[in-house]
Amino acid sequence: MKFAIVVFPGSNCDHDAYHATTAVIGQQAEMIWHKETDLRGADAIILPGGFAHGDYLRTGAIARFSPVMQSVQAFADAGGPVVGFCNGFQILLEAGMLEGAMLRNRSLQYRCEHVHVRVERNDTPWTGLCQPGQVMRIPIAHGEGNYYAAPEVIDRLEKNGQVIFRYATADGETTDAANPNGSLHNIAGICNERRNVVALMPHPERACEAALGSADGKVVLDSVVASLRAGVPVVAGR
Amino acid sequence: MAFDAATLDRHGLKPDEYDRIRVLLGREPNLTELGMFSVMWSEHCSYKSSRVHLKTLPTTGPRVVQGPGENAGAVDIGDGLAAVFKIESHNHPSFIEPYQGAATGVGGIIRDIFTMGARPIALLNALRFGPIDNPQTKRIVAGIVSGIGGYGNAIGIPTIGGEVFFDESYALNPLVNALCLGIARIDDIIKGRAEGVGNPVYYVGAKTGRDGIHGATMASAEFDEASAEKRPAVQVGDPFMEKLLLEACLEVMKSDALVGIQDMGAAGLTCSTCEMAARAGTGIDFDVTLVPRRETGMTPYETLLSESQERMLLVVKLGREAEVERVFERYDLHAVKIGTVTGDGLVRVRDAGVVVAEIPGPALTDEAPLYHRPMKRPADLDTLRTVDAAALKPRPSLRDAALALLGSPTIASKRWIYRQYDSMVRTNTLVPAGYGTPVVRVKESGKALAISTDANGRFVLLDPKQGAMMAVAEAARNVACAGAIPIGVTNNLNFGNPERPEIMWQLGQAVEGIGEACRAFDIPVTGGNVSLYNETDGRAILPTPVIGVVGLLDDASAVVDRRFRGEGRTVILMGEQRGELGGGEYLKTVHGQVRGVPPRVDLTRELAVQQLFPALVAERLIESAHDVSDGGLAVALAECCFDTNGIGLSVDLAAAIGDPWAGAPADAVTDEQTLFGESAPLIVVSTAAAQADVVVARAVAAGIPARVIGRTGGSQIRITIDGRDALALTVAEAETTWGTAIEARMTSRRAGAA
Amino acid sequence: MPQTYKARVFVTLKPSVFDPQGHVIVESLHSMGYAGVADVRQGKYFELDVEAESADAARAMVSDVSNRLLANPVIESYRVDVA
Amino acid sequence: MPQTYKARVFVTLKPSVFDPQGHVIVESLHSMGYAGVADVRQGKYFELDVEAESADAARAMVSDVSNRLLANPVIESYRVDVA
Ligand SMILES: Nc1ncnc2c1ncn2[C@@H]1O[C@H](COP(=O)(O)OP(=O)(O)O)[C@@H](O)[C@H]1O
Ligand SMILES: [Mg+2]
Repeated sequence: MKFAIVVFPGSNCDHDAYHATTAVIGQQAEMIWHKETDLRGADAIILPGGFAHGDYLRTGAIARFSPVMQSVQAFADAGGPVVGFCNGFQILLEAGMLEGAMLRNRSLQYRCEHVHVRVERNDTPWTGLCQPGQVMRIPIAHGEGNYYAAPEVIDRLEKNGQVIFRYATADGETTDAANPNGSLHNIAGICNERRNVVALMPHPERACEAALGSADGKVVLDSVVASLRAGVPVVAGR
Repeated sequence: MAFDAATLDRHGLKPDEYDRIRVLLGREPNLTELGMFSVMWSEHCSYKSSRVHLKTLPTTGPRVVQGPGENAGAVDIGDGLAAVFKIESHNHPSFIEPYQGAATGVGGIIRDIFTMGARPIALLNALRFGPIDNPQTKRIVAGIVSGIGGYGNAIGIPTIGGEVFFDESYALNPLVNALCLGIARIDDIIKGRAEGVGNPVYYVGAKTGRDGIHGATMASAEFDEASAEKRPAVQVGDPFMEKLLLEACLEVMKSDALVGIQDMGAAGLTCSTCEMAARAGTGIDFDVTLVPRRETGMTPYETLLSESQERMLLVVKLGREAEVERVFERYDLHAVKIGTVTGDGLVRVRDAGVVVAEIPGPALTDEAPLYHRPMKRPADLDTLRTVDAAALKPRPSLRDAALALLGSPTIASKRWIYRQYDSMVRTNTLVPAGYGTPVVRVKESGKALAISTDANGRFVLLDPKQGAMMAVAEAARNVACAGAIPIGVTNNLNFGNPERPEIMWQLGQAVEGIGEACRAFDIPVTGGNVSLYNETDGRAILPTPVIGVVGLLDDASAVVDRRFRGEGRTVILMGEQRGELGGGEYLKTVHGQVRGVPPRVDLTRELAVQQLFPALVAERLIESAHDVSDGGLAVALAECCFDTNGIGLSVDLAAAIGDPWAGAPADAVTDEQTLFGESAPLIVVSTAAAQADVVVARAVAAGIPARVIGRTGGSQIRITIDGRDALALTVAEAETTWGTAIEARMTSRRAGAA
Repeated sequence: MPQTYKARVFVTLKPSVFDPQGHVIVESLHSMGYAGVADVRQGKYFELDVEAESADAARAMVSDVSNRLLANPVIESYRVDVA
Repeated sequence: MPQTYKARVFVTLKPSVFDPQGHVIVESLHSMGYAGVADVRQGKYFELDVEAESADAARAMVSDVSNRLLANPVIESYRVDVA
């Protein structure tokens, strides 16, 4: 199967996503420049991490106006699996494809370190191979990952099971000390109502090989491959 | 037009230098030309005080692809690839505006690397600050660290390591030395040469503003009260622009339409045009009105001297312009033709067609003044080299001393710093910051590169030659401990005012020491940087020659770091504890003294270590390795237990073999010497019990004393000396002290924020 | 005839949204001894030069720009001043 | 009797200092079709609640705070409004 990795000016984890999808899990991947609209027949889309447009003004704010985002939106509307890692999450929020917004980390500092993330739901194409409650050790690397949404939105996300990942201890407890940035309800990742668009601040694509300190994140990419093989709604991106 | 003394002074030019300009030109310069000479002949650009010394460094070797003289050095790492690396200082700007000063320093060194056609894959930073409890220092630390992160994180190059050292002498003159490492295909390496008469000269990147005018001359003038006045507009970094330039330039370099390229750093357009022309023996004729400018009314003088960031100068093959322009357009960058390569060897500057400056390129570069400055051994050095016995009392308990050392900011964990850096982007980081010598893999070849920066300014103060040799030895040893063979050296010489003979002596001695060590180890120096006039109101910083060593691992899957891997492993100590405390962290932290004779360098044994360790690691005979440095053997042993989920150790040490140090009871080698002595090389190794004998035998055969000293396990760091109890700490208390010392000080309420 | 107008846009977090920056500023001001500062909220401030047919047209354009780009309506509100 | 005053602080980059953010905002506004926007400079905006004996005392305190913490005097200037 084929991944489309969207490259915005200032994206910098595009290579990481490419390496993880191709060299590590043996699939195909295409880099799609943000001015293009042709997704080249991709089966799944990754919005990678980085600093699109420098993250100037607000993280993800300018990227949502890129031509490629219309294709991403159409692909998602047709049920195709889309994932955002870190900056990709911020872009999906700004684009309104996911609900909420990011504030500065409560420490006011950029943080890069391994954290523990509990997988809440496996009923998305990106978490299908996870056990609910499974704890992954994967890195974060961001300055604005403090997830916020209005109380009624949070309630709805919780009620619908749209909270997919939460910061937790190694034992899976969602304590405040395990929350690296102040996110409400320890939220590390969410999905849309249809559940095909998933995003998280941590970087599973950086945790796909033991040599890099953890291979826990690989299950996210493996899941979407399995889900597409199982024939859950397949959309050919164009 | 002749210039008065005040004008010359403002340009940092001495009267005899002015005379030299007139001779070189055969006439009086105009003001624009004077400005160009002033920046190019500044210490920063011309190396006029240090060049005679730098020439003595070994720069050749079978692996050298590019030695000093280009934008960065390069060494062959096999498979048609080269490691391209260089270190650069941004000390003065980082004091004036810590965030932007440090950020633009990082931006500058990254440009030097990709200018060579290399993809940057790692950053390191060597930092020096005043005492961390001082509120002003805290602001400087916070600003510099977030500036380094702000730039590196955004551009997407991992910051994988570095070093931090605290000393009073850096309080008003912090050091920020940034090192960048990149990978290039050897055949694709590009030089900063303006070849080919008639080829067009292009400008691309950020517009030119009035920022940083006279930055290069400022970087070469001592700080004083008056510098607050002449404070130039601060340069602001734009990592987004640089990311676009990086990607676009690497793409342009794939075609052969590009002839030469250079970034505009210090001395901006002046430096890039004259250096590119002089290297190729050509000239460049260009018009400042074609240069994209941010502000209106900029004069040629300002345009030529501006140090606006994120700008590149390119020479393109005639007829291939459209191809190059198209690549830049894709990134919304507009490459603009500003001039042409000429055959007359002149840098000719026009303002709307009218010639406003005309200088032979070499007059600005090769013909810059060269000084054999007088050198003199400081009169007080002999006093400094003795330890004041009276001041060594009272001696705290070994336990209190050990905890004081673990909590000393120079030794303590730098986690508060490096967790603000993205250390993992590009997914090559095998050993990240904090676990010892950082290592990145080279995906293209399955190999890996280890890299370390080191310099102990106290050692250099007390013995500049030995101290500099030790810096080379330590950096090379660090790299070897990870399993890598040292293959290249870069260096950043940070010293005080070279017009003072004592400072010049330090510099001369240090360069001698670097040369001697590099020759002994057969590692070429491929580049570096010199930062002088690091003084505030006549007080110099500790002489600080920062040494960066790059090492090559043939197998990226066999790498070790400092951490114990499990319980029940055998702990081996290699080397000899001679109990040298002079200039060390024990005397400084516990007794407030910077005194004594620093540890002696044993070049033969260091070389043996550099040869042995890569083999031990490649053969998977050892599980961890950590060399003794600041704080001595006890600190190194403790550090092997940190970040392991609390694996302890129990070891028995032989008492140090050295002479009793001054001030100690005359009848004994003291336990302080055994525990806190910083003799080198001294390396703590852990291995599976079954392999211990082989490892010891291999070391001994290589001429390195080695013996089993104990085992890993338990929750304590238990050290006995010749069977006597000496030190027992729980790993938890030691690790908490070490782990929180910097964070606690930086987050104490007075730190300031926003 | 189009004219150049100076516009200012003030973007602030909505009152219901916690402001981590303002929070840290208050804390450090208190520790610096400024007990009198009860609350701080940090926002963004933009100065725009716009060409438009009239002040009203300029205001309309700047509001549009603020709505679409300068502010994120999920967490922020904005105010426009045209001189 | 101390009273509560509302203060606003506008922090802007000094005119000679390059503003990369403003630059990128202008470029993206142009690509969004807002050709009329000639220039954007981004700054910071703070709202403070301060307790002071008088408006003048409040202004003095806020200026002090701006100088020491809210603005970086090396590259930024600020303006204080007290209501
Ligand atoms: N400024 C810094 N930035 C990033 N990492 C740092 C910095 N300073 C120190 N480190 C990391 O902290 C660890 C300890 O540093 P140091 O004590 O100097 O190591 P060593 O004693 O092995 O030379 C190393 O992994 C180093 O790379
Ligand atoms: Mg060290």
